Amino acid sequence: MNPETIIIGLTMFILACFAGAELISKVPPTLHTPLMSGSNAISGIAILGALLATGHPESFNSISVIGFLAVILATINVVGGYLVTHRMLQMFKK
Amino acid sequence: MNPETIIIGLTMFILACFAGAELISKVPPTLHTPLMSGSNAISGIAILGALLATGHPESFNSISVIGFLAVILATINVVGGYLVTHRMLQMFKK
Amino acid sequence: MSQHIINLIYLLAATLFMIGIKYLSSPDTAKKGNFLSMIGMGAAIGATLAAPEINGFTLIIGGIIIGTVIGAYIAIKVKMTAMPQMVGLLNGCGGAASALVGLAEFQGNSTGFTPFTLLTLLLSLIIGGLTFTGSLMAYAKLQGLIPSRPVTYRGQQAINGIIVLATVALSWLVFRDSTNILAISGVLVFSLGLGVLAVIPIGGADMPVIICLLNAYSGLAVSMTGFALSNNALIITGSLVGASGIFLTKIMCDAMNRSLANVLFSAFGKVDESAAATGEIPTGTMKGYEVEDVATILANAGSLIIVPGYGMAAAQAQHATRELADYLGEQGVEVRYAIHPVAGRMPGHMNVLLAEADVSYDQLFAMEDINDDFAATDVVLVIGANDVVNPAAKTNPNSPIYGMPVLDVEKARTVIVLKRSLNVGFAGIENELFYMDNTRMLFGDARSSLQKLLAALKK
Amino acid sequence: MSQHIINLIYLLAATLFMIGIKYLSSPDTAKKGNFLSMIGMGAAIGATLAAPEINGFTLIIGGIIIGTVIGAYIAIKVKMTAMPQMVGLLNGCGGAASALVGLAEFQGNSTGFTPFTLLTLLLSLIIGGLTFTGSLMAYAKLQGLIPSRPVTYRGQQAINGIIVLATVALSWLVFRDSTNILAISGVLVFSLGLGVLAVIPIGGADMPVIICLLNAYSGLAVSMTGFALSNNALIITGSLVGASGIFLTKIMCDAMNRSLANVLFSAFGKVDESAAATGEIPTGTMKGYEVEDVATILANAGSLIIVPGYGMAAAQAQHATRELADYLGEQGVEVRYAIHPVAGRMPGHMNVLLAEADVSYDQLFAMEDINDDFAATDVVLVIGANDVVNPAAKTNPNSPIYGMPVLDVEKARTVIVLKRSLNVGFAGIENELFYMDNTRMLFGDARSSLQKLLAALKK
Amino acid sequence: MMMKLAILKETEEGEHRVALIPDSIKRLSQKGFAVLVEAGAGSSAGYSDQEYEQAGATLVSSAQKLAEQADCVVKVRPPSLEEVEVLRNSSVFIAILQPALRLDLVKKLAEKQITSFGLDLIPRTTLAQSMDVLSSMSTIAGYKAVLLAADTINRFFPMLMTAAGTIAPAKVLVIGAGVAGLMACATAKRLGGVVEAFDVRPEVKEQVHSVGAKFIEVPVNEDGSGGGGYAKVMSDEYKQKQAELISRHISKSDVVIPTALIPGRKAPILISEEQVASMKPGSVIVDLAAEMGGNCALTQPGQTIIAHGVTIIGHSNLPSSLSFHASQMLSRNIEKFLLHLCDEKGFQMNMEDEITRGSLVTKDGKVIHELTSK
Amino acid sequence: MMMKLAILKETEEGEHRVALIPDSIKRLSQKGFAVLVEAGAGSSAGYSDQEYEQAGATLVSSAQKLAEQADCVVKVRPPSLEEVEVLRNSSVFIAILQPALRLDLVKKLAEKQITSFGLDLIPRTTLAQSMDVLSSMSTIAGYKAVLLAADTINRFFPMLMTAAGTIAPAKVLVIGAGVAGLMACATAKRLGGVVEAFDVRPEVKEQVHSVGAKFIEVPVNEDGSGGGGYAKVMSDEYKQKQAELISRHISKSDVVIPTALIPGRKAPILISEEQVASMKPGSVIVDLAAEMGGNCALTQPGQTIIAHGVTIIGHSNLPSSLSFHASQMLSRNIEKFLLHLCDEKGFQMNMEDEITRGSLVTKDGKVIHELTSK
Ligand SMILES: NC(=O)c1ccc[n+]([C@@H]2O[C@H](COP(=O)([O-])OP(=O)(O)OC[C@H]3O[C@@H](n4cnc5c(N)ncnc54)[C@H](OP(=O)(O)O)[C@@H]3O)[C@@H](O)[C@H]2O)c1
Ligand SMILES: NC(=O)c1ccc[n+]([C@@H]2O[C@H](COP(=O)([O-])OP(=O)(O)OC[C@H]3O[C@@H](n4cnc5c(N)ncnc54)[C@H](OP(=O)(O)O)[C@@H]3O)[C@@H](O)[C@H]2O)c1
Ligand SMILES: NC(=O)c1ccc[n+]([C@@H]2O[C@H](COP(=O)([O-])OP(=O)(O)OC[C@H]3O[C@@H](n4cnc5c(N)ncnc54)[C@H](O)[C@@H]3O)[C@@H](O)[C@H]2O)c1
Ligand SMILES: NC(=O)c1ccc[n+]([C@@H]2O[C@H](COP(=O)([O-])OP(=O)(O)OC[C@H]3O[C@@H](n4cnc5c(N)ncnc54)[C@H](O)[C@@H]3O)[C@@H](O)[C@H]2O)c1
Repeated sequence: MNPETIIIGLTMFILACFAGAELISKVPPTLHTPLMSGSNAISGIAILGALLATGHPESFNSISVIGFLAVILATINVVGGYLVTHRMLQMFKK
Repeated sequence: MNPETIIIGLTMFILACFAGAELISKVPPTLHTPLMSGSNAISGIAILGALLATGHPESFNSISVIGFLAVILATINVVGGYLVTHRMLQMFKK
Repeated sequence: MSQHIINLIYLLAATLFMIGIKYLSSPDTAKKGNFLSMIGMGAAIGATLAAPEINGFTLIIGGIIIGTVIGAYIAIKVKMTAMPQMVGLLNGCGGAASALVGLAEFQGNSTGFTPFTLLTLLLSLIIGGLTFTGSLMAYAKLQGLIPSRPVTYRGQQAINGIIVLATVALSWLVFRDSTNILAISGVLVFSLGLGVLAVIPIGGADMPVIICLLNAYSGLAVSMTGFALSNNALIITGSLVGASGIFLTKIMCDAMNRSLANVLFSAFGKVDESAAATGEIPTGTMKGYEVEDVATILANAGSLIIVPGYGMAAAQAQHATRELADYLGEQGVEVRYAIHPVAGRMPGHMNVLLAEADVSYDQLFAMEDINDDFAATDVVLVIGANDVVNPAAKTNPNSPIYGMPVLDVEKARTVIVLKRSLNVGFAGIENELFYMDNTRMLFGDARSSLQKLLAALKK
Repeated sequence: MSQHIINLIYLLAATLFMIGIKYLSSPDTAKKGNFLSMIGMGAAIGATLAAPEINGFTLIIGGIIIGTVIGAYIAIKVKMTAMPQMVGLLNGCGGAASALVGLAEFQGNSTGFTPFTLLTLLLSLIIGGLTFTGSLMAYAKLQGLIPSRPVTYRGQQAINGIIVLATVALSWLVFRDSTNILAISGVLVFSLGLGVLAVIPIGGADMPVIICLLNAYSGLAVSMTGFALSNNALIITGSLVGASGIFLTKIMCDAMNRSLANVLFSAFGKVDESAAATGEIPTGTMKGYEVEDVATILANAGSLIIVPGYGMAAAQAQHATRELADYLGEQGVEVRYAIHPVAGRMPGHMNVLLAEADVSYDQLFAMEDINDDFAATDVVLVIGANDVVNPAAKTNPNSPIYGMPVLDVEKARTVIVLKRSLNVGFAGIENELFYMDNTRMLFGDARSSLQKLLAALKK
Repeated sequence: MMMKLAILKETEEGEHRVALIPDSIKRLSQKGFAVLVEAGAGSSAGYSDQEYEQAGATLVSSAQKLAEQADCVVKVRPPSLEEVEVLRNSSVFIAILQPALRLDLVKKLAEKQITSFGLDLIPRTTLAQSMDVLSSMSTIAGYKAVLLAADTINRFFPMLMTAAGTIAPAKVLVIGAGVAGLMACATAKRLGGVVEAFDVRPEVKEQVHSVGAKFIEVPVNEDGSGGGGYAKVMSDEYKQKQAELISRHISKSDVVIPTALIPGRKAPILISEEQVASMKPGSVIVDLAAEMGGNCALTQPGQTIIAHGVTIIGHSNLPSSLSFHASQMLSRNIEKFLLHLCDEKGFQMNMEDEITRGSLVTKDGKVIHELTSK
Repeated sequence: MMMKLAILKETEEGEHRVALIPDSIKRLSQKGFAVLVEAGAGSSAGYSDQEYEQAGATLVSSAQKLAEQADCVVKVRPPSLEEVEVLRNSSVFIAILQPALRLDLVKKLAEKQITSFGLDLIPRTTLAQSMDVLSSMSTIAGYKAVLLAADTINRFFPMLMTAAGTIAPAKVLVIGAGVAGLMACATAKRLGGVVEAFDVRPEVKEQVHSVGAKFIEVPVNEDGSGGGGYAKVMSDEYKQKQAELISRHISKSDVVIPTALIPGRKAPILISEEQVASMKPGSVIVDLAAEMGGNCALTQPGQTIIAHGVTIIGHSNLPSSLSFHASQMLSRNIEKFLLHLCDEKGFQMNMEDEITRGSLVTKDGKVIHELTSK
């Protein structure tokens, strides 16, 4: 990993932090719980890492077991997160 | 310029757009004029390009003349922009 | 699929996430936002599956199916009231996944890490691990599986300190030799322990804040994983979640009028006091509430009864009262006023003031006409009244006001009391209404509290 | 200095710019924000000067000195009232700089451009060029160097269309052969022309919107330059400016209740009408104003006189009036009420209502006591009054109310009139006050207008 | 030449007002008027002779002496025939004249070649509002009517919820929402009453709402507006529906304040004896039309009677009871009127002028005013 | 056994109230009381005999016949000695007794072995508020005082800016901000007056503000609160400063409403003759302490006089003028008091009870009440 990639990563990190904080600050208190669970679902993006770990060419070793677990957990996070958010938002219909 | 750089550039472009728009949307109407001139000053960042063009090793050719002009104009933008903003903000003191 | 296209899709996903969060800022668009966010996630997963590195699909598909079934099941089964702990649990899964990915990376690629990668890998392991156990603890506390009160014991701070130091030390070992499996496992174990220890001294009422904070942590963990894997999608999304989680935590702390440090560490050194202080007060979650919370309660009320008392008169808050009532009325809330015969300091005190503020006589109800309706009312807003809503008049034969008819406000779903303090009223007696489960106190001058409430509602 | 460190400094600069903009959202921190933004700019310039590519400093230093002197001079000399056009002018400089950088790039590196680079270079040339001339036109219009009214002529749209097409065609030539100097110059010239032609059909009153839009354009140009030079600092900063400029433009259009398209193209096809419609109305900028604008005016007032009339009574807006007045009073605005002897429909009508709303008698002034003070007053808020503020009573001997003493509201800096329409009052006569230069009409029921104003002020 | 202006002391029983107060005299003196005041003219309104002298007026002990010297005499109430006797021939006389009710008085004024103006005849235009005594006196009457009612009735006006039970608010019905009616509505509302108003002119609906009262509408499509903002005589169908409507509301009201007038005619009878009988005992009617015969069939002008348990107040001069402020307002009206009629050189009598022409009753031995001369 | 409850008709001149109204009788009958009413007892308050009968009361033509049968007799005003004569020995008697002012009456009641309760002696505790006739009657007095003042004065209360000049608002000074004083403040404020209030108890400052009036503070650090929310007698220094302060404010006021009472004593004199003379002619004083001698030196209890041009109203029974609502409130108070004293089986006389003990004047031939027995 060369310094340039690190700097680019940092840049994105900072930009995303700004965007995230500013976006959140406009959410009204009533929507804080759905927001929490919605952003929680997003954090399931770790699934990408899990997929990459599990899909490694060499089949079935400790890595793929760990990866497998990671995929399950991340999927729970993603699926559960979105569904829970959706259910909460259902209650907001007028 | 390889595709990767382009994608990275695009990513930054989009992130910065989000951050910019969200940041602005919180500025109260009273501060719109200073904001306009403040962000105008920032757009003087084009000076970096001008500097790079002017500072090229081969001395004094059409490029450095163009660059020279660009440096002047960009500096006007930067210096004038910040000062004007500052003057406007002076009026807001309680 | 070429890596470039995958990266472009990642960018798309990140954009959709941001738009999704943006749409969450209004109830009208929130559902759409959630869908967009889902689409983004789907796209990112799809693109990854199409990546050249991936060629074994059995485990992946199996994992996804299992995860989907479990996730969907618990999400559908969970009761609406158990939502906060559910979010905590899901969050824990995310943290665990990050930690596992970090672990896998250590296993797969045991040499040749740059220091930066190593650092980020370790961080994703630690943060992911403590997010996992911390979330589980939060879940257990809220679900009532373990006692929700703050658990403290002698030497707690010392023990926590030692564990933090141990984690740092082990990390150092890993840093020097990235194949040291023992040290790596040690880091993992200690960070799991840290998660447990950090959450147990925090009271159940503060768990939502903790869940929010852990959510931010899981975002950070993802970000670190992203740095380790040089995956911009993870970096961006993780930092998005991290920043928003931290911001949300701050907003929630502000709303409780406490600092984050106070939430995290308030239990320490209070082992003795807390028991004493809780004396009369029932399950003591009802500290001071903030304007935003109260506004939310009012905004979601279907029926409201306003109970004015001498405090409204003293604060000259009659105009502010009418403004708030009118606004809520326009929003479709059914608003009535309950006038206790001796509210205020002269007969008809409330009538005179409310008439000045142009409140229609039709909205005013005498005690005997409205007392039966409290039980079917969503919210009661008590504005500077005290004695006239004191349940002791009905329940406590030793009270000097025992036998005086009072307004049965405590029968309503929620009671909001606007006062400046817990001070007594004219009769000089304590009021247990203020400590009841369904009561929320909003402290401050009634007029300014009402004005702030109105401003918050209009936002 | 190594490129990595330079890049880090660029990142720092971008962060400072963002924090600067964030701080601009409150008057208390705005100045600090501007300073932070300056520091960021200084750091970025410093880092660039330390870059290995740069080794000739004479021109650079000369340019910077000249630019600083000119920039500082005009910034210090400009009158406060001329600020908007000054911003326009400065913005033009920025656009020109982008265009010139693009041009220099074409010159320096005439072959070996990837198509993407070529595209971005061309865009920076075009956008920069039209920003330059467009800004100059906006400056000239606002400064009164050229007539500020919309300039339209037969076939205008056709001509503009042709120029756009020509620019595209020439760009295509450049795309195919990036050494085609003629085509490059052509693109530049045509984009300069476009800037002029796009702005002349727009009226002077809309110039602030245009300046804002051009500001966004200059940001875009910078961004494009950044893409062309692979300079992340330029990309980020440019898109920051671009996005905020576009957003600001939208906010301003919303505040005028017009679409951007309407601002840009309203003059087309109206060559005949406009002359007729302006008949009696002086320099016709005073269409309907919106709540936000009026709130801004009120927020910046030092002194305010409220003139209530029958419309306040009809709208039962007395409470809303007091609320607004009280709020402004708390913000430090000096608020008084001017009561015309025959305002309303019965003697003392206004007194009765304002007393009901609990307005202190000390704030009420009879006409003879306050009429001389209007000239020294920042803002007059006329709430549903008409005949009693009709200047015709003083100026038009043919008016049926000629000779009746009226309130001299038109002498104040700004007059805001809340009414539902341009309808006449009791006396049934037109009121030229509504068409005066310093009058702003806010149409709508007085009560709801006042409530909206208060909400806007509290935001 | 200095205009000599004389202020007569009121002679009518129960009349406490005075035509000009020291404040106005100060301003008129500056404009070149010489003012003479009959001693004690202002005392019953709270303005002492001393204050008049300080304001620049000359005190004169008798009306006789005063009238002999004056170019112009001002007074509040219409003069008695004896008072006219005293006036100098060909002088100018200004007062509330009510010429349509006092034809002999008008004849006498004309005989004496007196130029007389009726303050009550000043047209009700926007421009003339500062001289409009009818408006200012109606304001007082509307206010005072409510106070009288509140002081007479055996109930509270406001609603009060007390430990001794809930007091229901008084129901107030105002009939005729002109200046007096609107003021009555506003005052009753202030005191906490539940106020309804009724008028034949539909455009006053908005005005009634603007003082916080409810408007009662007759379900017939007929506009009762006559010229100049006054009411006209209504059709029979309308009258019947109106009577039914009023009946319904009267029987529920605790206080009724009728104010309906039609210019130059006897006041319409809007409340019959049966309607009075339908009211609760203890209720109150304050008939503001009493001076023009009354809107209630039982009203005795100038008297307070109790019929069917209902108190009917027929006070014919309510403004006089607020003598201090009534005089202040009248004085300001008359001051503006004088300044309108003349400049320092004397009376201008611009007969083109709507206000002058409208208020002139007699001049050069002729009766000018239309309604009266018919 | 059914309790027989009798309502006497008031005999005092100008007393229009009645002790119990049909509404209360309906509820009392349900609780097991048999109610007898002297014919015509409620008519002057607006409650007809018919209504009483409908409510379940038995009409009895004379007080004599009534008293013979009754276990308990209720009345508003203290009875005359003749009225006591009529009462049955050993029966229960309830009225506003003011025993400290009527020692012979109390003696007579004791002699007749009558168990008598003074409604005016009920302790002013939170619990007793629903029986507190002093509070309810003070409410009426405060309201009515302002109406009387507004109806008497020759000025407007509200400020009005009109074409006929600006009307200055009336300045109202309320001295003593108890229940009546606060109600007076609130009512005068409603009518548009500029209201100031003064009291020796500093804690009422907040209460005065709470009804929209200004509070005047004496610049001496002395707390005037006696026991039970009543005022005590103040020091001489305080009295002097207070007098100066009141002087300053009185001379600027158009209306002064003193309400200061100290329980069981003559009312303090707070307004001297010089202070009255310093007021503008036409001003009004409504002395709510008239019955206890008055707060103004010139007050003639029960009369309205004019001194130094100032009208001083010493009406000693203002509540009676709002007879309808006053009776409603009194009736509710008495009803609650009766229900407190007894259940269906008869009087319980729990002497432990603060309210019963506090209000008892005579029992078993002895005078019980402290202040009176001293
Ligand atoms: N109605 C009558 O005729 C009458 C006459 C005399 C006495 N009383 C007695 O007065 C009492 C009336 O009961 P209530 O419930 O109306 O009043 P209360 O029991 O006296 O309570 C009033 C409460 O208002 C709060 N308060 C005071 N100023 C405030 C402000 N500016 N903003 C917000 N809150 C404020 C006070 O709490 P904080 O200090 O914590 O803010 C106080 O606890 C009864 O005990 C009654 O017996 C009534
Ligand atoms: N004071 C008196 O004693 C008295 C008595 C009788 C007549 N007058 C006459 O009344 C007039 C008084 O002058 P003024 O300036 O007070 O009133 P005005 O000239 O009658 O004008 C009132 C204005 O208020 C506006 N309006 C009505 N309802 C409204 C609502 N709900 N929200 C917002 N605006 C509303 C109307 O315009 P839109 O329809 O466009 O909204 C109207 O132009 C004078 O001509 C006077 O001579 C006075
Ligand atoms: N131009 C001005 O500025 C100005 C000044 C003063 C008054 N005015 C207007 O002049 C008009 C007359 O005012 P006024 O107070 O002297 O009126 P008024 O005393 O002549 O009559 C009182 C009211 O009684 C109503 N009325 C008549 N017959 C009725 C009936 N049968 N039933 C019910 N109501 C009936 C009338 O419509 C009027 O509103 C009003 O509209 C007033 O606004 C205008
Ligand atoms: N417990 C309850 O619920 C309840 C019920 C009714 C009244 N109260 C309280 O009882 C108290 C007495 O009420 P009240 O209206 O019968 O009082 P009151 O009639 O005895 O006296 C009227 C007022 O005059 C004041 N005063 C006395 N001497 C004065 C002087 N020299 N100068 C100025 N002011 C003087 C007193 O302080 C009092 O406020 C009040 O505080 C009232 O709130 C309590």
